[in-house]
Amino acid sequence: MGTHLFSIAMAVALLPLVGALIAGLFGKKMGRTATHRMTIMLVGSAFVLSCYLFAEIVLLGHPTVEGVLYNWVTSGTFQFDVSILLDRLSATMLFIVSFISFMVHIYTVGYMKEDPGYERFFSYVSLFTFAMLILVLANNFLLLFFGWEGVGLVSYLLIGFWFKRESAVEGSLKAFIANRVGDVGFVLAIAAVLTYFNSLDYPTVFSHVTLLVGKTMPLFPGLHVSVITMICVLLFIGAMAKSAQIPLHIWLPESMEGPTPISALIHAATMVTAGIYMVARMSPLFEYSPVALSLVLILGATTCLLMGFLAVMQQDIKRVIAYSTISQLGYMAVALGASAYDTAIFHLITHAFFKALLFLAAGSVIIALHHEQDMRKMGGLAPYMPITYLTFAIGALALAAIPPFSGFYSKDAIIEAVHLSKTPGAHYAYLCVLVGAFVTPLYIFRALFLTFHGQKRYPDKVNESPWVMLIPLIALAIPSMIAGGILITPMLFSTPSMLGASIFILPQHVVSTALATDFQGAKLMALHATQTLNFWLALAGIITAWLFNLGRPQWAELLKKRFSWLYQIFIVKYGFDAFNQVVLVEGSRRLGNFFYKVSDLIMIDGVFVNGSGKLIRLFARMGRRIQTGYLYHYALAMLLGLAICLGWFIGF
Amino acid sequence: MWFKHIILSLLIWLPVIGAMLVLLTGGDRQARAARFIAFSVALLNLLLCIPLYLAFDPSRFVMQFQENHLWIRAYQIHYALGVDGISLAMIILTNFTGLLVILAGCQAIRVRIAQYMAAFLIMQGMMIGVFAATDAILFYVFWEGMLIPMYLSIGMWGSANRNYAAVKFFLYTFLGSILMLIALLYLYNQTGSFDIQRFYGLHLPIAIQKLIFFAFLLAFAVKVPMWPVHTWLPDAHTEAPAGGSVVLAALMLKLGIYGFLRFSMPIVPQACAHLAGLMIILSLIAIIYIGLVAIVQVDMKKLIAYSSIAHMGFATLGCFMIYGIIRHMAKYQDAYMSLEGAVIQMISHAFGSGAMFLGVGILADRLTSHSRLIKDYSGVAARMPLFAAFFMLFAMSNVGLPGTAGFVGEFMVIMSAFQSHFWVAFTAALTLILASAYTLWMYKRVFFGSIVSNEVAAMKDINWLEKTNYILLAAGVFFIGLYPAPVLNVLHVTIEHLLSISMPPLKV
Amino acid sequence: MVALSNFLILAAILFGVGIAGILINRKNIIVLLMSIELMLLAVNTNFIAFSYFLGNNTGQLFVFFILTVAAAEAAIGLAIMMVLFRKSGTIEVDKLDALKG
Amino acid sequence: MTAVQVIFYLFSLVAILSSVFVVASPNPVRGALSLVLTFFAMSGIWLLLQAEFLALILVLVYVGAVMTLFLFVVMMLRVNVMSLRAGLVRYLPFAILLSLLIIGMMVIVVGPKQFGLTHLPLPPALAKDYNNLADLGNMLYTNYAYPFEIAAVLLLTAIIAAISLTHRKPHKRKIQNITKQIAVKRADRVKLVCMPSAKKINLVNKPSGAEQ
Repeated sequence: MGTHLFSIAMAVALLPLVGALIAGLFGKKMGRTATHRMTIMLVGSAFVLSCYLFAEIVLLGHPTVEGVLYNWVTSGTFQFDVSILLDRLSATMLFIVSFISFMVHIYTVGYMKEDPGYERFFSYVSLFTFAMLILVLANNFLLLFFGWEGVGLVSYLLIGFWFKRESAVEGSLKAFIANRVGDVGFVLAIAAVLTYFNSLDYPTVFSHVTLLVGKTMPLFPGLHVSVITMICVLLFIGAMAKSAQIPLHIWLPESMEGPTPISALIHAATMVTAGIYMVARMSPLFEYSPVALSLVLILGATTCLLMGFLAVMQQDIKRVIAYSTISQLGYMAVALGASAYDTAIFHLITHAFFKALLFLAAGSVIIALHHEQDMRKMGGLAPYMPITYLTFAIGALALAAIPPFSGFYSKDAIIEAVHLSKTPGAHYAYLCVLVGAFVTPLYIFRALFLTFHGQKRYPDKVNESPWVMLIPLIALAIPSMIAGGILITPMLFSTPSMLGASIFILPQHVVSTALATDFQGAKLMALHATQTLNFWLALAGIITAWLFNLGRPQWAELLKKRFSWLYQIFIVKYGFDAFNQVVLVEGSRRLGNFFYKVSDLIMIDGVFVNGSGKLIRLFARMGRRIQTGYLYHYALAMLLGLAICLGWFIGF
Repeated sequence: MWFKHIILSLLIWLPVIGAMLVLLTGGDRQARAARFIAFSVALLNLLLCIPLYLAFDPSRFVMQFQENHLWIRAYQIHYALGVDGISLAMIILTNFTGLLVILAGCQAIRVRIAQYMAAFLIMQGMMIGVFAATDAILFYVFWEGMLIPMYLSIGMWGSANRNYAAVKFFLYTFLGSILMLIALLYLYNQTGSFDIQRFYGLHLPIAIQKLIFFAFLLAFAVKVPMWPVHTWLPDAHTEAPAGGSVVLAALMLKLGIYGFLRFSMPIVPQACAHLAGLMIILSLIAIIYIGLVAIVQVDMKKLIAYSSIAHMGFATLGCFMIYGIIRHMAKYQDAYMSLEGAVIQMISHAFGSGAMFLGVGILADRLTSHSRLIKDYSGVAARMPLFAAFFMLFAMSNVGLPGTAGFVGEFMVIMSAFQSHFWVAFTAALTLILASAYTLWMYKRVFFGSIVSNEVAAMKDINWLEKTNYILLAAGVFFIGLYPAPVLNVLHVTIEHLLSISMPPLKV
Repeated sequence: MVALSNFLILAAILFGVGIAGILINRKNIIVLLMSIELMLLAVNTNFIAFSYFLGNNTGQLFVFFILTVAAAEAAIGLAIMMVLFRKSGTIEVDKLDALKG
Repeated sequence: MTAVQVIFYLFSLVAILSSVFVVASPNPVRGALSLVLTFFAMSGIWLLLQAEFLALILVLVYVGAVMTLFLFVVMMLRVNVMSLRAGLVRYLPFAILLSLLIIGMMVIVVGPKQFGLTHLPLPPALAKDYNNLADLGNMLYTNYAYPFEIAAVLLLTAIIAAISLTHRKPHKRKIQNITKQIAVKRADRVKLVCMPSAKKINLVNKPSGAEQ
């Protein structure tokens, strides 16, 4: 039975790869229709198979499946295998990833209809699905890293999909390099794990964590740090880059240069949540490092708040959603920091649905307006695109955490978890997420009002998108509405919970039991929402958004003038971009130029290499004076030599 | 098996004889014949590697396929050949690269074709000789013999500034190897033999060991090249024809590492242990400093050349880190991965950078100015999608993406580096950022963006010959990246033995 | 009776004259060749003197060979000089500085 | 003073004086002639040393052949005698000083202290039937046959070299070059020139021209 599930899991991962290879190699020959049919069919079957796995593992409680595909490297005492782990967490993730990917595949047929790189696009998306599934399925850090880098690569390729656009390739490069910064941390974390555990397999590592508690390693002379904290912090640096936490978030807004289906799949639903998934997966490690947990909590809370503000300021509809994504990832990180890993995964799931929905809906608008993304040029689109409007509104409500939409449950659970958490920094984080609860509806409803309400500012005729794009919207809108209510009980409050043993929480960190005392079921929770602060904050946010954008726009202008210094800070995005550009990019370029021009060309080449040559030439130039070419001079030299030799012999 | 005592000689001399045959075809009128002979010889040599690999016994560390004939009686110099795991891998790599270079040369070279083919065939033979020689003088002869065809190939088929580059290349490498010869003579005086194996058993005083170490260091560091004796490489690469660059990057640089493994570490272990810190610092400088320098290059070939130096920094790091690891971990099984990582890095680097150099050749061929400057290209991907896809793969291998060849060695070395010291690992890991910055920034400027000129707009995608080359290389990149175990299996026992003889006795 | 040293001193003087000839002669390369002949003569004298005083004829034999070589040298030297004269129109030592660095 | 001593000093004096004249003479012809005198004197000295064969060879070969060659060359080249003098005096003191130094040092080495009669007495008189020529011949064709052959080859080489160096190609001779004749093409011999046709001249006064 186990091997049977193992092969199905392998099939789930490999089917998209097959699709990607065929589409990439033979796409042009097969033609568009055959290509999208083939890839959609393969991803669809991967989705069906992952449904089966989800049912077997999560619903029917089949024990965890582990399997080795082959041995990658054996070196000395270390063994690296390509092996997979199918437990509740990975089965859930498989399900989500393949579902969203399936939807995006279908949506793409409509969205990319006119693009010359159609087949290439399908190849990339399938390749991405493969990499993401491998990331989720990995049973060791190595394969995790493989998937991790794989999704990074495809993300890079897809952001730069329209490679003739300078901003797109610029953004893709930025995304890749920012992710590599995180990878430095990640690789070092893997190295640390290997050094101290002598293995990279999850089961081995997790079962030996307790042995390392209290063990320290030297970092600077005189400064020793706890090994586990070191590992966790390094891991989280990796997660920070992938999940766009401050200060490595800079790439995500830029990634909006890619086609919208990609923004939905990669930069909202799946890849960017890989960091969250990874930390949740590493919960047995993080649990033993309060320092790391605090770091996660504080960084997550900061990200959540600061990026939320930025989302309010954006004019590009995709950038609004992008900043919103960063902010929501901040929420998830906060949950992780509060040791509420299952809550984080819960928010990850609901967020995957509604954020993918928002992106796809936005994409539908963008296509209808012929690639216009500026909200100032939209407005009043609701009557022309009813289904898009409706689905976007559902997504917005879910994001704004209005009961009973899915976002409400997950976000409420996070806020409560932080409230109850005793991790240092929890108070700060609680404050941040509360303000975030106000800011979130503010920006997303601002986007909704600007796009669909008010006056139509787009000059041309606008048509609803084709059905091939609307069906995924509807298919995502349904879970966006109901997933929260359905999942909250099994995810958080049942024993064993949906994620079961995949998540490890130290007893003293557990917050869900405290939560559970207040919890009386999903329906009641939605009804009692009026008693919570965050519900009123969300409502306030929506009203503010209405006031500033439809009701009393002049008030917004007034505020802008009153707080122009604050507005400037938001406009320059807290200066992260400028810092990167000036200090890191320019700095390294300057340093490189200095090394090249001064050290390499002048010092080494000029002084040592050519210098020694010149020195020899100088000697030679002096030496050639002796060579007069006159016979008698040579004869004289010989005779002088003879005289000296003779004199020397006689002398002695 | 019957061929066991002749196969190495065959591998060495077949290309040389082939080169003579190619030269017989004379001028460019018989270019087809020259190409055909050169290609068949290279192919035959590669095919000869199959029985070599199959008959190789990976469970023994002693030299296999030994041949031994007295060459110069007065000094006990032998014509002695033999291979262990490392040299086997390198010989196969040499033959593989040799074939690629001949194939690439079939198209790119249009004048003095026979001479070009002959130069590269001779170079191939000499290089196999270096890897197979077990006699120090024989090694030295091959080592120097290889310089001549390389020097000629840069000087004759190179681009504008080729004379400077060729002379610089020659003087640099020659200066280094002279000191090596002196060290070899000293060792001969000590043992009365030039047999490398006999050198291993010497227990020299530490002061002498250090002297010998530095003599070897200069020879090998120039070849690797390590900072600060690296400046010949960018020049040589830039001026060399595409095939020359490929051989330089894929093989010649590896000779330095091979020298460290074959000579420095086993012969003067205590000195190596003493000076490992220096070597690690030099390697780290190579990784960071050279990485930064690579970012600002405007010439594609120079950029890739600098990236080669940075990658070789990983190999030297892997070699000399073992002492630090053993000091920290106190058992030397932990150091395996470091050395194996270094060797894998040597091999894998050949595919990525070789392919990228070929790529620059392909691009330059399509421009009448034969420019290698990045600014002369832009938007190539729109015109040459297949080429762009291949180049992306090799760029990613250069960046060290998992699943490609470039990852394996880097990963193993960084993993080991952590066992040596956190900051060593940290500095080495910075290459993840630097490598992606310089490689992908170049890729971006060359392939993406709008088309810069009419000439670029008229570019044709790669033809079947270039495609064949690239498919072979891509297969290599994926093979090593996804399933490096077959390569490592050959290395295990050899490296175990190497570790055991190059370790100063553990202080308990 | 004449001692060996007398012969040797005579030869030394001849040799010295030859040296002086090479040094002071700036104009005519023929005189240079003749000075060389003088020096050879001195050397030959030494050989013969020793051969006589030591009672060994091998020295004479050497002189025989030296004479042969000297004759050949004179012939080729003169031939080269002829060619030189044809090419450059002069045999002045002062003007022959093609080897100047 | 014995007769031998008289002869020795006489010949020495002649040899030294004439050799000084060789190097000092501004006229190379005279220089060559005085070199001949030196050779004669030295051959006398050699006779004193009982090297009859070599003394004769010196006169025959050197004076007869080599010096003749020298004279030929000197006369063939039109050398400006007067200009040869210039600069002689300038270097003279230094040259004399240096040669005197070397002579002095050589004299110290080979002087009477080392090679005087007390150190190396005269050899016993030779037998009546001693034949220098036969003795040399005996050695030359037995023990030294090999160097002798080499010397012969050397001479041959010198002959060939001297000839080939000085030999001029007969470039002013007119001879028939058959290959060139055969290989000749039409274009080499016939040259077609395109000329404008002549204008018609008025020939009224010369009717006879029209007939031609």
